[in-house]
Amino acid sequence: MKVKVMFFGGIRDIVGTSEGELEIPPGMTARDILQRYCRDYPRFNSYAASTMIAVNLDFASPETLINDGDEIAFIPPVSGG
Amino acid sequence: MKVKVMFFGGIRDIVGTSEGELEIPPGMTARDILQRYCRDYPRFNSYAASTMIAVNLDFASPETLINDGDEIAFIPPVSGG
Amino acid sequence: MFEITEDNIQIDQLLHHVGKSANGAIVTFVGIIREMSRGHKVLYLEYQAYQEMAILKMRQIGEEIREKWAGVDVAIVHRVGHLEVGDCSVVIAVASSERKVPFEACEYAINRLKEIVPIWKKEVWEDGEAWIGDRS
Amino acid sequence: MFEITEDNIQIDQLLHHVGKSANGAIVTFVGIIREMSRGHKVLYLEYQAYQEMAILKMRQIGEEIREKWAGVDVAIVHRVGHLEVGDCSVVIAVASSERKVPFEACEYAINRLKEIVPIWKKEVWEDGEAWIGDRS
Repeated sequence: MKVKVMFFGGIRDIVGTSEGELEIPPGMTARDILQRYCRDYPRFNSYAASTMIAVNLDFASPETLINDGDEIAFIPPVSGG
Repeated sequence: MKVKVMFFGGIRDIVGTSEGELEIPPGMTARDILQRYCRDYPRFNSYAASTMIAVNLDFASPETLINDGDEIAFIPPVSGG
Repeated sequence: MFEITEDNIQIDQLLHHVGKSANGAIVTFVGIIREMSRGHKVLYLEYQAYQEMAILKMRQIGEEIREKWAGVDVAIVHRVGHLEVGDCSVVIAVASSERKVPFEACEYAINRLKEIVPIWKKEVWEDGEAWIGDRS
Repeated sequence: MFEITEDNIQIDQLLHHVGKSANGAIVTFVGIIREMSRGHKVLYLEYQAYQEMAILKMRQIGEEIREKWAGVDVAIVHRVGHLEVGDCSVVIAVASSERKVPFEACEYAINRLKEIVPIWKKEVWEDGEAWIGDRS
Protein backbone atom coordinates (compact mmCIF):
# COMPACT_ATOMS: atom_id res chain seq x y z
CA MET A 1 0.00 0.00 0.00
CA LYS A 2 1.07 3.53 -0.67
CA VAL A 3 0.24 6.44 1.65
CA LYS A 4 1.03 10.16 1.73
CA VAL A 5 2.70 11.50 4.88
CA MET A 6 2.89 15.21 5.79
CA PHE A 7 5.15 16.96 8.28
CA PHE A 8 4.80 20.33 9.98
CA GLY A 9 6.62 22.63 12.38
CA GLY A 10 9.56 21.17 14.26
CA ILE A 11 8.81 17.73 12.84
CA ARG A 12 9.28 19.02 9.30
CA ASP A 13 12.68 20.39 10.32
CA ILE A 14 13.68 16.96 11.65
CA VAL A 15 12.48 14.97 8.67
CA GLY A 16 13.78 17.57 6.25
CA THR A 17 10.76 17.52 3.95
CA SER A 18 7.16 18.72 4.00
CA GLU A 19 5.69 15.49 2.64
CA GLY A 20 6.55 12.08 1.28
CA GLU A 21 5.14 8.83 0.04
CA LEU A 22 5.47 5.68 2.08
CA GLU A 23 5.12 2.01 1.12
CA ILE A 24 3.55 0.07 3.96
CA PRO A 25 2.10 -3.38 4.44
CA PRO A 26 -1.63 -3.68 5.19
CA GLY A 27 -2.77 -3.70 8.81
CA MET A 28 -0.66 -0.81 10.08
CA THR A 29 -2.13 1.74 12.48
CA ALA A 30 -1.45 5.45 12.64
CA ARG A 31 0.71 4.78 15.68
CA ASP A 32 2.78 2.24 13.76
CA ILE A 33 3.61 4.89 11.18
CA LEU A 34 4.53 7.38 13.89
CA GLN A 35 6.80 4.78 15.48
CA ARG A 36 8.48 4.05 12.20
CA TYR A 37 9.44 7.74 11.91
CA CYS A 38 10.61 7.77 15.52
CA ARG A 39 12.90 4.84 14.68
CA ASP A 40 14.21 6.40 11.46
CA TYR A 41 14.60 9.91 12.96
CA PRO A 42 15.60 9.64 16.64
CA ARG A 43 14.88 13.34 17.28
CA PHE A 44 11.28 12.62 16.27
CA ASN A 45 10.89 10.87 19.64
CA SER A 46 10.82 14.17 21.49
CA TYR A 47 7.58 14.91 19.62
CA ALA A 48 6.00 11.45 19.98
CA ALA A 49 4.05 12.18 23.16
CA SER A 50 2.70 15.58 22.14
CA THR A 51 2.00 14.92 18.46
CA MET A 52 -1.50 14.20 17.19
CA ILE A 53 -2.13 12.29 14.00
CA ALA A 54 -4.54 13.35 11.28
CA VAL A 55 -5.81 10.85 8.75
CA ASN A 56 -7.53 12.22 5.66
CA LEU A 57 -7.79 15.75 7.07
CA ASP A 58 -9.21 14.96 10.49
CA PHE A 59 -7.73 14.06 13.85
CA ALA A 60 -7.60 10.29 14.27
CA SER A 61 -6.94 7.92 17.11
CA PRO A 62 -3.51 6.24 17.12
CA GLU A 63 -5.31 2.91 16.63
CA THR A 64 -6.81 3.98 13.30
CA LEU A 65 -6.08 1.43 10.60
CA ILE A 66 -4.37 2.99 7.61
CA ASN A 67 -5.70 2.24 4.15
CA ASP A 68 -4.16 2.50 0.73
CA GLY A 69 -4.10 6.09 -0.48
CA ASP A 70 -4.64 7.66 2.96
CA GLU A 71 -3.13 11.03 3.77
CA ILE A 72 -1.43 10.95 7.17
CA ALA A 73 -0.22 14.11 8.87
CA PHE A 74 1.76 14.52 12.06
CA ILE A 75 0.40 17.46 14.03
CA PRO A 76 2.77 18.77 16.70
CA PRO A 77 1.16 21.15 19.22
CA VAL A 78 -0.49 23.87 17.17
CA SER A 79 0.34 27.54 17.70
CA GLY A 80 -1.86 29.55 15.38
CA GLY A 81 -3.29 32.93 16.25
CA MET B 1 -26.65 86.81 33.54
CA LYS B 2 -26.40 85.22 30.13
CA VAL B 3 -26.15 81.46 29.56
CA LYS B 4 -26.00 79.20 26.52
CA VAL B 5 -28.60 76.46 26.26
CA MET B 6 -28.35 73.45 23.94
CA PHE B 7 -31.05 71.05 22.78
CA PHE B 8 -30.80 67.54 21.35
CA GLY B 9 -32.95 64.75 19.96
CA GLY B 10 -36.66 65.00 20.51
CA ILE B 11 -36.17 68.10 22.66
CA ARG B 12 -34.54 69.93 19.77
CA ASP B 13 -37.57 69.12 17.62
CA ILE B 14 -39.87 70.62 20.28
CA VAL B 15 -37.88 73.80 20.85
CA GLY B 16 -37.15 74.16 17.15
CA THR B 17 -33.52 75.16 17.53
CA SER B 18 -30.24 73.49 18.44
CA GLU B 19 -29.09 76.21 20.82
CA GLY B 20 -29.97 79.58 22.22
CA GLU B 21 -28.93 82.27 24.67
CA LEU B 22 -30.96 82.92 27.77
CA GLU B 23 -31.04 85.89 30.13
CA ILE B 24 -31.58 84.72 33.69
CA PRO B 25 -31.41 86.25 37.15
CA PRO B 26 -28.68 85.00 39.53
CA GLY B 27 -29.53 82.13 41.86
CA MET B 28 -31.23 79.87 39.37
CA THR B 29 -30.58 76.14 39.39
CA ALA B 30 -30.35 73.78 36.46
CA ARG B 31 -33.81 72.51 37.38
CA ASP B 32 -35.19 76.04 37.26
CA ILE B 33 -34.01 76.39 33.69
CA LEU B 34 -35.52 73.04 32.76
CA GLN B 35 -38.83 74.11 34.31
CA ARG B 36 -38.79 77.37 32.41
CA TYR B 37 -38.60 75.42 29.14
CA CYS B 38 -41.34 73.06 30.32
CA ARG B 39 -43.53 76.11 30.90
CA ASP B 40 -42.68 77.73 27.55
CA TYR B 41 -42.93 74.47 25.59
CA PRO B 42 -45.63 72.22 27.08
CA ARG B 43 -44.47 69.19 25.05
CA PHE B 44 -41.11 69.52 26.84
CA ASN B 45 -42.87 68.13 29.94
CA SER B 46 -42.93 64.62 28.49
CA TYR B 47 -39.13 64.72 28.62
CA ALA B 48 -38.77 66.32 32.05
CA ALA B 49 -38.52 63.09 34.04
CA SER B 50 -36.07 61.30 31.74
CA THR B 51 -33.84 64.23 30.76
CA MET B 52 -30.44 64.78 32.35
CA ILE B 53 -28.82 68.18 32.47
CA ALA B 54 -25.22 68.90 31.59
CA VAL B 55 -23.51 72.04 32.77
CA ASN B 56 -20.25 72.97 31.09
CA LEU B 57 -19.89 69.60 29.36
CA ASP B 58 -20.55 67.31 32.30
CA PHE B 59 -23.63 65.80 33.87
CA ALA B 60 -24.83 67.97 36.73
CA SER B 61 -27.34 67.61 39.53
CA PRO B 62 -30.63 69.51 39.07
CA GLU B 63 -29.66 71.59 42.12
CA THR B 64 -26.52 72.95 40.44
CA LEU B 65 -26.42 76.74 40.62
CA ILE B 66 -26.02 78.29 37.20
CA ASN B 67 -23.37 80.96 36.70
CA ASP B 68 -22.93 83.64 34.10
CA GLY B 69 -21.57 82.19 30.87
CA ASP B 70 -22.43 78.59 31.69
CA GLU B 71 -23.30 76.17 28.90
CA ILE B 72 -26.38 74.18 29.80
CA ALA B 73 -27.50 71.17 27.75
CA PHE B 74 -30.63 69.07 28.05
CA ILE B 75 -29.76 65.41 27.54
CA PRO B 76 -32.74 63.19 26.73
CA PRO B 77 -32.06 59.43 27.02
CA VAL B 78 -29.01 58.77 24.85
CA SER B 79 -29.10 56.22 22.05
CA GLY B 80 -25.63 56.07 20.55
CA GLY B 81 -24.06 52.94 19.21
CA MET C 1 -8.28 58.46 19.46
CA PHE C 2 -11.78 59.58 20.43
CA GLU C 3 -13.65 61.15 17.57
CA ILE C 4 -17.03 62.10 16.16
CA THR C 5 -17.12 62.10 12.38
CA GLU C 6 -19.59 62.66 9.57
CA ASP C 7 -17.61 60.37 7.26
CA ASN C 8 -17.26 56.64 6.86
CA ILE C 9 -15.30 55.22 9.79
CA GLN C 10 -11.97 53.75 8.71
CA ILE C 11 -11.47 50.75 10.99
CA ASP C 12 -7.84 50.42 9.89
CA GLN C 13 -7.12 53.80 11.44
CA LEU C 14 -8.36 52.61 14.82
CA LEU C 15 -6.40 49.37 14.55
CA HIS C 16 -3.29 51.30 13.64
CA HIS C 17 -3.84 53.65 16.54
CA VAL C 18 -4.11 50.98 19.24
CA GLY C 19 -1.75 48.45 17.62
CA LYS C 20 1.36 49.28 19.59
CA SER C 21 4.25 46.85 19.55
CA ALA C 22 3.40 45.41 22.97
CA ASN C 23 -0.19 44.62 22.02
CA GLY C 24 -0.79 41.23 20.45
CA ALA C 25 -4.57 41.20 20.61
CA ILE C 26 -7.09 43.75 19.37
CA VAL C 27 -10.83 43.35 19.78
CA THR C 28 -13.16 45.65 17.91
CA PHE C 29 -16.86 46.31 18.16
CA VAL C 30 -18.51 47.53 14.98
CA GLY C 31 -22.09 48.80 15.03
CA ILE C 32 -24.02 48.42 11.78
CA ILE C 33 -27.39 49.91 10.81
CA ARG C 34 -29.91 47.09 10.56
CA GLU C 35 -32.64 46.79 7.98
CA MET C 36 -35.36 46.07 10.52
CA SER C 37 -35.76 47.82 13.86
CA ARG C 38 -38.52 47.18 16.36
CA GLY C 39 -40.62 45.66 13.60
CA HIS C 40 -40.23 48.61 11.24
CA LYS C 41 -38.40 48.67 7.91
CA VAL C 42 -35.65 51.28 8.24
CA LEU C 43 -35.21 53.92 5.53
CA TYR C 44 -32.33 55.80 7.20
CA LEU C 45 -31.10 57.09 10.52
CA GLU C 46 -30.11 60.54 11.72
CA TYR C 47 -27.43 60.56 14.40
CA GLN C 48 -26.89 63.66 16.48
CA ALA C 49 -24.12 64.31 19.00
CA TYR C 50 -23.35 66.86 21.63
CA GLN C 51 -19.93 66.70 20.08
CA GLU C 52 -17.70 68.37 22.62
CA MET C 53 -19.20 66.51 25.56
CA ALA C 54 -19.39 63.23 23.63
CA ILE C 55 -15.64 63.29 23.05
CA LEU C 56 -15.03 64.01 26.73
CA LYS C 57 -17.27 61.10 27.70
CA MET C 58 -15.59 58.73 25.25
CA ARG C 59 -12.26 59.79 26.69
CA GLN C 60 -13.66 59.12 30.18
CA ILE C 61 -14.59 55.60 29.09
CA GLY C 62 -11.01 55.13 27.91
CA GLU C 63 -9.78 56.22 31.33
CA GLU C 64 -12.22 53.94 33.14
CA ILE C 65 -10.95 51.04 31.06
CA ARG C 66 -7.30 51.79 31.72
CA GLU C 67 -8.06 51.87 35.44
CA LYS C 68 -9.76 48.48 35.30
CA TRP C 69 -7.35 46.82 32.86
CA ALA C 70 -3.82 48.18 33.08
CA GLY C 71 -1.90 48.76 29.89
CA VAL C 72 -4.71 48.51 27.35
CA ASP C 73 -5.15 51.00 24.52
CA VAL C 74 -8.58 52.22 23.47
CA ALA C 75 -9.95 54.07 20.44
CA ILE C 76 -13.56 55.06 19.82
CA VAL C 77 -15.00 56.71 16.71
CA HIS C 78 -18.71 57.42 16.34
CA ARG C 79 -20.34 58.61 13.17
CA VAL C 80 -23.13 61.22 13.06
CA GLY C 81 -25.43 62.58 10.39
CA HIS C 82 -27.37 60.61 7.79
CA LEU C 83 -26.72 56.84 7.92
CA GLU C 84 -28.27 54.14 5.80
CA VAL C 85 -28.81 50.41 6.27
CA GLY C 86 -25.44 48.66 6.31
CA ASP C 87 -23.52 51.78 7.31
CA CYS C 88 -21.22 51.63 10.30
CA SER C 89 -22.27 53.86 13.19
CA VAL C 90 -19.49 53.20 15.69
CA VAL C 91 -16.17 51.40 15.97
CA ILE C 92 -14.44 50.66 19.25
CA ALA C 93 -10.98 49.08 19.29
CA VAL C 94 -9.26 47.81 22.43
CA ALA C 95 -5.74 46.41 22.32
CA SER C 96 -3.90 44.46 24.97
CA SER C 97 -0.94 42.18 25.45
CA GLU C 98 -3.39 39.53 26.64
CA ARG C 99 -6.10 37.71 24.75
CA LYS C 100 -8.99 37.76 27.22
CA VAL C 101 -8.70 41.35 28.39
CA PRO C 102 -9.71 43.20 25.21
CA PHE C 103 -12.94 41.21 24.90
CA GLU C 104 -14.00 42.28 28.39
CA ALA C 105 -12.80 45.84 27.96
CA CYS C 106 -14.40 46.31 24.54
CA GLU C 107 -17.75 45.03 25.77
CA TYR C 108 -17.47 47.38 28.73
CA ALA C 109 -16.77 50.24 26.32
CA ILE C 110 -19.85 49.74 24.13
CA ASN C 111 -22.08 49.28 27.17
CA ARG C 112 -20.77 52.49 28.72
CA LEU C 113 -21.03 54.36 25.43
CA LYS C 114 -24.71 53.51 25.31
CA GLU C 115 -25.11 54.81 28.87
CA ILE C 116 -23.17 58.05 29.09
CA VAL C 117 -22.14 59.40 25.69
CA PRO C 118 -24.52 62.15 24.51
CA ILE C 119 -25.38 60.80 21.07
CA TRP C 120 -28.89 60.26 19.75
CA LYS C 121 -30.40 58.51 16.79
CA LYS C 122 -33.68 59.09 15.05
CA GLU C 123 -34.89 56.09 13.10
CA VAL C 124 -36.87 56.91 9.97
CA TRP C 125 -39.01 53.98 8.89
CA GLU C 126 -41.34 53.34 6.00
CA ASP C 127 -44.23 53.95 8.42
CA GLY C 128 -43.02 56.62 10.80
CA GLU C 129 -40.01 57.82 12.77
CA ALA C 130 -38.83 58.11 16.36
CA TRP C 131 -35.95 59.30 18.47
CA ILE C 132 -34.65 56.14 20.08
CA GLY C 133 -34.32 56.18 23.85
CA ASP C 134 -37.48 58.24 24.34
CA ARG C 135 -39.88 56.50 26.71
CA SER C 136 -37.95 53.22 26.46
CA MET D 1 -15.34 32.89 4.67
CA PHE D 2 -12.63 30.64 6.05
CA GLU D 3 -9.29 31.24 4.43
CA ILE D 4 -5.56 30.84 4.70
CA THR D 5 -3.62 33.57 2.89
CA GLU D 6 -0.04 34.66 2.33
CA ASP D 7 -1.12 38.27 1.91
CA ASN D 8 -2.13 41.07 4.23
CA ILE D 9 -5.53 40.34 5.73
CA GLN D 10 -8.15 42.86 4.66
CA ILE D 11 -10.40 43.24 7.70
CA ASP D 12 -12.98 45.13 5.63
CA GLN D 13 -13.53 41.99 3.57
CA LEU D 14 -14.43 40.01 6.69
CA LEU D 15 -16.71 42.78 7.94
CA HIS D 16 -18.41 42.92 4.57
CA HIS D 17 -18.81 39.15 4.57
CA VAL D 18 -20.54 38.88 7.96
CA GLY D 19 -22.32 42.25 7.83
CA LYS D 20 -25.70 41.03 6.70
CA SER D 21 -28.69 43.30 7.03
CA ALA D 22 -30.00 41.56 10.16
CA ASN D 23 -26.68 41.90 12.02
CA GLY D 24 -26.25 45.08 14.01
CA ALA D 25 -23.14 44.10 15.95
CA ILE D 26 -19.83 42.75 14.71
CA VAL D 27 -16.99 41.82 17.03
CA THR D 28 -13.56 41.12 15.57
CA PHE D 29 -10.43 39.64 17.03
CA VAL D 30 -7.20 40.77 15.40
CA GLY D 31 -3.91 39.07 16.25
CA ILE D 32 -0.80 41.22 15.87
CA ILE D 33 2.87 40.16 15.96
CA ARG D 34 4.42 41.57 19.11
CA GLU D 35 7.92 42.97 19.39
CA MET D 36 8.82 40.97 22.49
CA SER D 37 7.93 37.32 23.05
CA ARG D 38 8.89 35.25 26.08
CA GLY D 39 11.65 37.74 26.85
CA HIS D 40 13.15 37.66 23.36
CA LYS D 41 13.24 40.45 20.81
CA VAL D 42 11.40 39.19 17.73
CA LEU D 43 12.98 39.55 14.28
CA TYR D 44 10.21 37.82 12.35
CA LEU D 45 7.85 34.84 12.41
CA GLU D 46 7.25 32.00 10.02
CA TYR D 47 3.70 30.67 10.00
CA GLN D 48 2.96 27.27 8.51
CA ALA D 49 -0.43 25.69 7.93
CA TYR D 50 -1.76 22.31 6.97
CA GLN D 51 -3.91 24.36 4.69
CA GLU D 52 -6.61 21.96 3.61
CA MET D 53 -7.25 20.68 7.13
CA ALA D 54 -6.92 24.15 8.67
CA ILE D 55 -9.77 25.41 6.50
CA LEU D 56 -11.92 22.42 7.48
CA LYS D 57 -11.18 23.08 11.16
CA MET D 58 -11.97 26.79 10.85
CA ARG D 59 -15.23 25.84 9.15
CA GLN D 60 -15.91 23.41 12.02
CA ILE D 61 -15.43 26.26 14.50
CA GLY D 62 -17.98 28.26 12.53
CA GLU D 63 -20.41 25.37 12.80
CA GLU D 64 -19.78 24.96 16.52
CA ILE D 65 -20.53 28.64 16.99
CA ARG D 66 -23.74 28.54 15.00
CA GLU D 67 -24.89 25.60 17.13
CA LYS D 68 -24.18 27.51 20.34
CA TRP D 69 -25.43 30.91 19.18
CA ALA D 70 -28.18 30.71 16.58
CA GLY D 71 -28.11 33.11 13.68
CA VAL D 72 -24.57 34.46 14.00
CA ASP D 73 -22.23 34.79 11.03
CA VAL D 74 -18.54 33.95 11.30
CA ALA D 75 -15.49 34.62 9.14
CA ILE D 76 -11.91 33.57 9.89
CA VAL D 77 -8.80 34.41 7.87
CA HIS D 78 -5.32 33.35 8.98
CA ARG D 79 -2.12 34.49 7.37
CA VAL D 80 0.88 32.23 6.79
CA GLY D 81 4.46 32.73 5.62
CA HIS D 82 6.87 35.44 6.72
CA LEU D 83 5.36 37.92 9.19
CA GLU D 84 7.05 40.85 10.88
CA VAL D 85 6.38 42.79 14.06
CA GLY D 86 3.11 44.70 13.73
CA ASP D 87 1.76 42.40 11.02
CA CYS D 88 -1.66 40.88 11.47
CA SER D 89 -1.66 37.09 11.77
CA VAL D 90 -5.35 36.37 12.12
CA VAL D 91 -8.71 38.12 11.93
CA ILE D 92 -11.95 36.62 13.21
CA ALA D 93 -15.24 38.43 12.70
CA VAL D 94 -18.52 37.40 14.32
CA ALA D 95 -21.75 39.22 13.56
CA SER D 96 -25.06 38.99 15.38
CA SER D 97 -28.31 40.81 15.83
CA GLU D 98 -27.48 41.07 19.53
CA ARG D 99 -24.71 42.99 21.25
CA LYS D 100 -23.46 40.47 23.81
CA VAL D 101 -23.42 37.36 21.64
CA PRO D 102 -20.61 38.25 19.23
CA PHE D 103 -18.21 39.00 22.09
CA GLU D 104 -18.75 35.52 23.54
CA ALA D 105 -18.70 33.81 20.16
CA CYS D 106 -15.59 35.61 18.93
CA GLU D 107 -13.67 34.76 22.10
CA TYR D 108 -14.78 31.15 21.70
CA ALA D 109 -13.53 31.22 18.10
CA ILE D 110 -9.99 32.40 18.89
CA ASN D 111 -9.71 29.95 21.79
CA ARG D 112 -10.81 27.06 19.59
CA LEU D 113 -8.55 28.20 16.77
CA LYS D 114 -5.58 27.96 19.11
CA GLU D 115 -6.67 24.44 20.09
CA ILE D 116 -7.64 22.64 16.92
CA VAL D 117 -6.54 24.49 13.78
CA PRO D 118 -3.31 23.00 12.37
CA ILE D 119 -1.22 26.15 12.08
CA TRP D 120 2.24 26.64 13.55
CA LYS D 121 4.55 29.56 14.10
CA LYS D 122 8.30 29.66 14.44
CA GLU D 123 9.54 32.74 16.23
CA VAL D 124 12.93 34.00 15.08
CA TRP D 125 14.55 36.18 17.73
CA GLU D 126 17.77 38.12 17.91
CA ASP D 127 19.15 35.30 20.03
CA GLY D 128 17.62 32.12 18.67
CA GLU D 129 14.43 30.63 17.32
CA ALA D 130 11.76 28.12 18.29
CA TRP D 131 8.58 26.51 17.05
CA ILE D 132 5.97 27.71 19.51
CA GLY D 133 3.89 25.00 21.14
CA ASP D 134 6.79 22.57 21.42
CA ARG D 135 7.23 21.38 25.00
CA SER D 136 4.99 24.13 26.32
